[in-house]
Amino acid sequence: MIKLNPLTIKKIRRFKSIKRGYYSLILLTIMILVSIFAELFINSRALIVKYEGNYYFPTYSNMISGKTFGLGENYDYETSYRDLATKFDTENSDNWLLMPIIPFNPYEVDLKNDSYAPFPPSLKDKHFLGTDTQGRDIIARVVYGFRIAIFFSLFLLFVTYIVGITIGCLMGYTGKLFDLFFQRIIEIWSNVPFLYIVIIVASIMTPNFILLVLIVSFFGWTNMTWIMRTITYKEKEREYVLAAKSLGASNLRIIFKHIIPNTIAIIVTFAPFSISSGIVTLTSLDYLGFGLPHPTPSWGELLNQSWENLDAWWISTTVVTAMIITLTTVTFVGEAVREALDPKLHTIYE
Amino acid sequence: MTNILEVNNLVTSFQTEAGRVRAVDGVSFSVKKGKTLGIVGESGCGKSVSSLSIMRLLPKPSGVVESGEILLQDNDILQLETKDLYKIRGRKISMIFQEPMTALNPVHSVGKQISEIFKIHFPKMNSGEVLNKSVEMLRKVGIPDPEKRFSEYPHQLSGGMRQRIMIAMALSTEPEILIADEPTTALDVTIQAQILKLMQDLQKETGMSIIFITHDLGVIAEVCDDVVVMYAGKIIEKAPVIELFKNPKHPYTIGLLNSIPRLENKRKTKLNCIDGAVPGLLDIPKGCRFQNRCEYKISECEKKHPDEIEVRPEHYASCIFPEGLK
Amino acid sequence: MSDLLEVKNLKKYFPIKGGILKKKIGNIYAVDDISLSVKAGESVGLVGESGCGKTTLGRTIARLYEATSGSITFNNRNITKLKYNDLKSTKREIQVIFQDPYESLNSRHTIGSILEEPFQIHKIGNKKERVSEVKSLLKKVGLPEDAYNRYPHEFSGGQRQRIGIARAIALKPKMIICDEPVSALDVSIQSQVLNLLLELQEEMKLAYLFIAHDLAVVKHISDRVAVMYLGKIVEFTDADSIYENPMHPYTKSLISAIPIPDPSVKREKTILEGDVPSPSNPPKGCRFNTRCPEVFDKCRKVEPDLINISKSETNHLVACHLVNK
Amino acid sequence: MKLQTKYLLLTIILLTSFLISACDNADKNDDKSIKKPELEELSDDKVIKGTLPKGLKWLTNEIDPVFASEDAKKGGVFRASLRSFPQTFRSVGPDSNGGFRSYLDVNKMSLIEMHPNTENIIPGLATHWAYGKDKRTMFFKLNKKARWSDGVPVTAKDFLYTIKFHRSKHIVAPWYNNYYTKEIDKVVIYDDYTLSVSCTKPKPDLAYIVALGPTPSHFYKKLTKDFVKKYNWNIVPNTGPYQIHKFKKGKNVIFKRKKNWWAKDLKYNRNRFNVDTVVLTVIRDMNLEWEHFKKAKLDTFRMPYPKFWHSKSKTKVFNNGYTHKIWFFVDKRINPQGLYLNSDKEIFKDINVRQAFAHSMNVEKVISQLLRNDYFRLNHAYEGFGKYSNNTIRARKFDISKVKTYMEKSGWKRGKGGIWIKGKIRFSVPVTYSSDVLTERLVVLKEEAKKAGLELLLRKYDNSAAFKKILEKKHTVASMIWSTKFRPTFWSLYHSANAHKTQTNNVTNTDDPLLDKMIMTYRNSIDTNERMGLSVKIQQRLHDLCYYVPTMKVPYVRQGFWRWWRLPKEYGTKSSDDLFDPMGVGLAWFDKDIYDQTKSAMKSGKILKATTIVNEKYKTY
Repeated sequence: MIKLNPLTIKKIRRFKSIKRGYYSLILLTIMILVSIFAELFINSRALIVKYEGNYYFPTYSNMISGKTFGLGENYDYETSYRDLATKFDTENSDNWLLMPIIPFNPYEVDLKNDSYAPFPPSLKDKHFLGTDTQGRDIIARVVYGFRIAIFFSLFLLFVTYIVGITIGCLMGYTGKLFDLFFQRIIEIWSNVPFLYIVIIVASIMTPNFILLVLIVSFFGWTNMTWIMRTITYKEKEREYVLAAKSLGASNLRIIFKHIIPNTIAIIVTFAPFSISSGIVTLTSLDYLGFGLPHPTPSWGELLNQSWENLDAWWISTTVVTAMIITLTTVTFVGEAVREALDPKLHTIYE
Repeated sequence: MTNILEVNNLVTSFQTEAGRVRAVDGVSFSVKKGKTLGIVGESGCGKSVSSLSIMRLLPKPSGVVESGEILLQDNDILQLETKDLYKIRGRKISMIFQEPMTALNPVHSVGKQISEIFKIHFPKMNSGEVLNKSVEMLRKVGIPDPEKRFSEYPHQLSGGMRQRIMIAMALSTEPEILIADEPTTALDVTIQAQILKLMQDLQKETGMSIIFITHDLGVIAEVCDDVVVMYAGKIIEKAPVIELFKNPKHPYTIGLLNSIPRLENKRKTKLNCIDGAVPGLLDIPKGCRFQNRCEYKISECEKKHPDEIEVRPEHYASCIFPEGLK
Repeated sequence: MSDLLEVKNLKKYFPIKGGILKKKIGNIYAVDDISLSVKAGESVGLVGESGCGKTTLGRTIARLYEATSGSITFNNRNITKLKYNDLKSTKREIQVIFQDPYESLNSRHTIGSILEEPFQIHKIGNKKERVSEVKSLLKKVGLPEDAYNRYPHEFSGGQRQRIGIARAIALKPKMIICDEPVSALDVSIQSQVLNLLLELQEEMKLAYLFIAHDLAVVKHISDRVAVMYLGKIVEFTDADSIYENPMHPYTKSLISAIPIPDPSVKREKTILEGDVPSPSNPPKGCRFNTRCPEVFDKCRKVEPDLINISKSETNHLVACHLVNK
Repeated sequence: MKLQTKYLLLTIILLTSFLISACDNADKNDDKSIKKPELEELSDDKVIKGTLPKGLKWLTNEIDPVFASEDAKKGGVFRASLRSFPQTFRSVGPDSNGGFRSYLDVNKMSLIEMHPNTENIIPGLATHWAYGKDKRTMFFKLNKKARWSDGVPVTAKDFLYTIKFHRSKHIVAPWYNNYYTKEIDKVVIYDDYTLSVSCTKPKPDLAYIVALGPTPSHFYKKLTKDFVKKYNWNIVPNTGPYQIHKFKKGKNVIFKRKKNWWAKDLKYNRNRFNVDTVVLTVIRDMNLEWEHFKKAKLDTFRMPYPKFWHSKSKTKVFNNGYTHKIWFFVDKRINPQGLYLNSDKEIFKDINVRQAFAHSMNVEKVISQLLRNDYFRLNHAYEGFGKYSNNTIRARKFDISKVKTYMEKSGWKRGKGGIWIKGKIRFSVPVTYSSDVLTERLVVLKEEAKKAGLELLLRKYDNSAAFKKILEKKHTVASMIWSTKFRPTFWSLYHSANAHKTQTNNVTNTDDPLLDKMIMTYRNSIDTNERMGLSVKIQQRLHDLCYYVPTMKVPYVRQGFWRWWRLPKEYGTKSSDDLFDPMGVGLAWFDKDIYDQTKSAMKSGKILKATTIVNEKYKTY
């Protein structure tokens, strides 16, 4: 185990003592874990199939065609496990299968002949929160949409922080022309109406995940850079840095061993807020139709659908609730982190 | 001689992460009219907290006066309603701080901040009078060109000037007591000498009492009439200034006096010193608070903090051997 | 004895920049033409009020700042313009102790890694050797061995300053620049640290450049004392004569301003008027002329040179028209 | 983000106001610029004061049935919406091709018009017409009553000016410059009210080509270099029933009916164009438009989408019978909607793969399960052209086994994920599209295609970006729709001359020698029967080559309307776009009595009869 600085341990303890933030973090972690393994809970593929004495585990395997389970000679495509379940039921044989709780994947269009999507919540159909306008399960869309949104934000965070920390640190540390140059660049950059540029770019090139992360971070790196520059500026004038210098430490050593570790507290404080802004960015881009290509599960698209179909209350309710829960938990975590790293007792004077 | 302020058994505690700690623990002293009381001690000994308790300026909710009384001309400040408190604070008791830059509001001009005081405490004064009074105060604290300085901002002034402004503000209401919390610590010696002189002159002129808080025994010796020595939240010795310097009784006071390098000492000799470090408020020893660093410690010292004993007239010390030492 | 450190006509100006392109619009004359020398094993005190340039001088000598002009010769090697790689060996030999023991230790590192850092930087020894070296250092400065795995915030100011001292002596330097090493400490702790510094000097034959604003402290530890005012040395002589026989009016008023911890002594004080002028716009002529109680015409026009007025072996340098007639 | 929005808006406002003021300046400088000599004088060599040939057979048409209702009354205000405010009121030049243009065009009469039901020629500005022997010229006699909206008589000169105008470089309209040079040869004036118009060569359906509209020469006077700027917001005199009355930039445009319109008593115009005032308001979003309609701030609402027709219209105003619904089938040329495969992409060079692709598209499922069977499967690209259409062609249906046959024929195999692979190529193709409406349909197609072993990657672009990509032939599959002409056109879409190069309409890069030959013959023929035969054959060939997968069609108009709007017994014409459009066909009228009755019912909450009209007179399925 890594030996933690007792100050860090203290901070963690303090974080834990802020119940709201601590439970939010737990909730958020569970949400992320569930979304990572969403295939086990929400999927059209069966978890286990026992057929003719053989066991199959389709969840993470290659596609298993319907032919394998005797669904017909031309059934070369993905088995419909729900149909297979019905078949097994009627056959009265040893064959059985186990479906996930929600037996739909987020792409699947579950349409009907006699009525039309969006379908309201139904226990019978196993669409517990109904479907969207194309008959896709809302829970599946929301959960998989969350997975994409949160990973989008994390990647975004990663890229912008790497760029921000590198450039910001260099700006603050070297100063002079480099600093001056980037200062002006950032001033110009941060006045660019970022969302519009992203929309323009997205409308001419249908971004994929990586591309979208890159486009958004292309405009999102300035914040962290600015913060890092300021911190570095402050840190490099502190005596412990001078002390290292007087020992003969090289600039790289000072940056990596002294300055960056001392800025981590501040960086960490900003992270949760960056994540929530990442989620909001992706959602708004999707809402406007300039995010990830259809039919990628997305909250923005669901929001758009709910605006177009206000009578289908289950769409708007679900997605809005999901957004509120996610953004509040992230914000609570952020607040608690800030509080834990920089405790300020609320003080008044008589 | 009459006491203008009496502090009896003051206990002030703070909420910290490790629980409540007593920063000031049963402190009693009095301030004589027209005289200067020095409170001396090292960081964390409770000298500033005592003064903040007098001003009732403890940060709420963490800082609380648990018990004791603070009598200002027989009125217990601790029992005052907030609105009555406002009539005393700044009017009868004023305070100046160590760092005048942070005590002044950087966005208002110096003049505005002084005028503010007059407006608060003398609401009937018209603006012409306020202006005159303010300029007069600035002149009184030795600010050259007060009309010009009136419209300047704190950052345009030097540290000494800023401290003069603070004094002007504190004294504009002609208070009966001025609490000066390390007023010269941030200043250079030559400036310190100016400020000390100024304070003494003003005291002579107005007859106010001063509580002078400092860690510098030299300053104490120069400006105070009576001295209180604090250590870890307790007063361990109090006496008139000449008495204290001549006949220090408590081992801590003695150690302190001996450890200061003096100009007339021989160079490069080993200085006497008190071993160990000042205890934090969280790890105050049971019994005598000074026992860990005391060279005369006996097992008796571990039992309880010794009571205050009048070792000589007007000279009190909290030590088990008040007579036996030296 | 030959000089270990020789500083000649050293200047350090900080540019004042303004405008969107950060053009230089002026200078802060922090150190303005200073010459001094320190012999091996000797301690030289540097005293002066805040803003007089004493810290800048110390840091420029330690090559934390780039000198504007002049030369710094250490151990017969001109180090004024050396680049990083060439400088490294000299850095081993000049170390710095800083004023604020809370600021000068990186709070994220353990005491062990703080004290190991000098060995790492100069690639000395293997891990095991370094650990034992660090432990003996801890012992030397009077700290327990278990401090190794603890963090700076677990120590009091005095202990932290001991750590700072341990770091400074780790590489067995020839000289240490002590930049106000005790002024942030409590009175009862100051003397402990001063004693430690004296002991170490004795033991390791260290030379000190001891910077402080407290003349009593400086006098106590130094062999010779230089008094600085506004970027200049105004008086420079051995420690005893500076107290017993101050020649410069500034030195005199400095001594008289020091409060004496004895209420029975009542002195006649010379209280200087006014403030120290801004180092970005120092007065013409003698820099002290705006506050000098004995100022006369010449002082406002001609800058006095630092001249030796001593007739004995020891030098007594003073820069004052009153003295240099 | 909000702040940035504000900034952007501010920038736009500043920019716009700058542009507006720039325009103002241009207007003020009018006089000076007119005095300057023209850069390019139009040559008058094509203006021939000729003598009328002998033996012309003058024709007219007063015998076709009228399609307006005798009951129609004049009056009322009709409120409709615009998606965006027009960028100009010009009908030529930059930015003139927006949605607003049609409102200008319907108020410009041509020499002759077309009867909407019989498709015969009926009088327009001309009362009579005659065909020339050269098969490229037609002669017209103008109606002497014809007037511009400013009262100036319409004369033959105005038609000559039409050519001059459209050939001018100053209008910055290359397409018109080209058309009026390469297609229209000349206008000959015989007297003020007699003229002829010639094409450059004999043409089938000549009448529709030479039926020019006049251009008010008295209004434009001389064209100058600053034409585009100068006439941005000018209200040009027209000959039709309505003229722009006033407008508020960015907000609305109001048209007023001309009380003394010169053509109001022509046989086919009687009882049409009944509304006094037409208010077009900018409403940028369909959902907002719906809300406006429900509050009677708009008079009709088009509901082609099943969502509106079936579910959203289950609302108070319809249930209470204040608004009615009409579903009116039409029989007209179908715009070919569907998936256009780019055969320049390696994967679609193979006809088997193209056919497999066609059989992977479960359009039927989309229609039946998503679109509630309101839409119909389109069979090929040229439906609704009467005898020009090949009605034997049937679209390829979703059929996994056929996909398998075709794919295996070309040596493809199902990969691990179930998608066909051949070597390193997967049967995975991006579909380029731009309309939001298409998304949900494509999503269903995608899921179904997966079963057939085809992966569709949906790539939505902004309108112009998609168009650019497609015209640069960078797409693999384009989901799009072309507009139609009067007769089937093949050359631009399928002739090899337009294949393998950018900026042409042959987006499938069809390159078939046999097809080329047929298309050229069709193009050069003026024999109607030959053309019909060829058209049918070409369509068969196109179907066989399978570069295009037809999807669906909407052969009807569906609208909701407030019940005080009345329609003739027939409701509309064979090719109606909008039954209530007051200026285009203009059959609807405002019934004041019903209006008052409805309003009082709405006030008192009285429930009227909910009405849905379904008319299948022109239904062909």
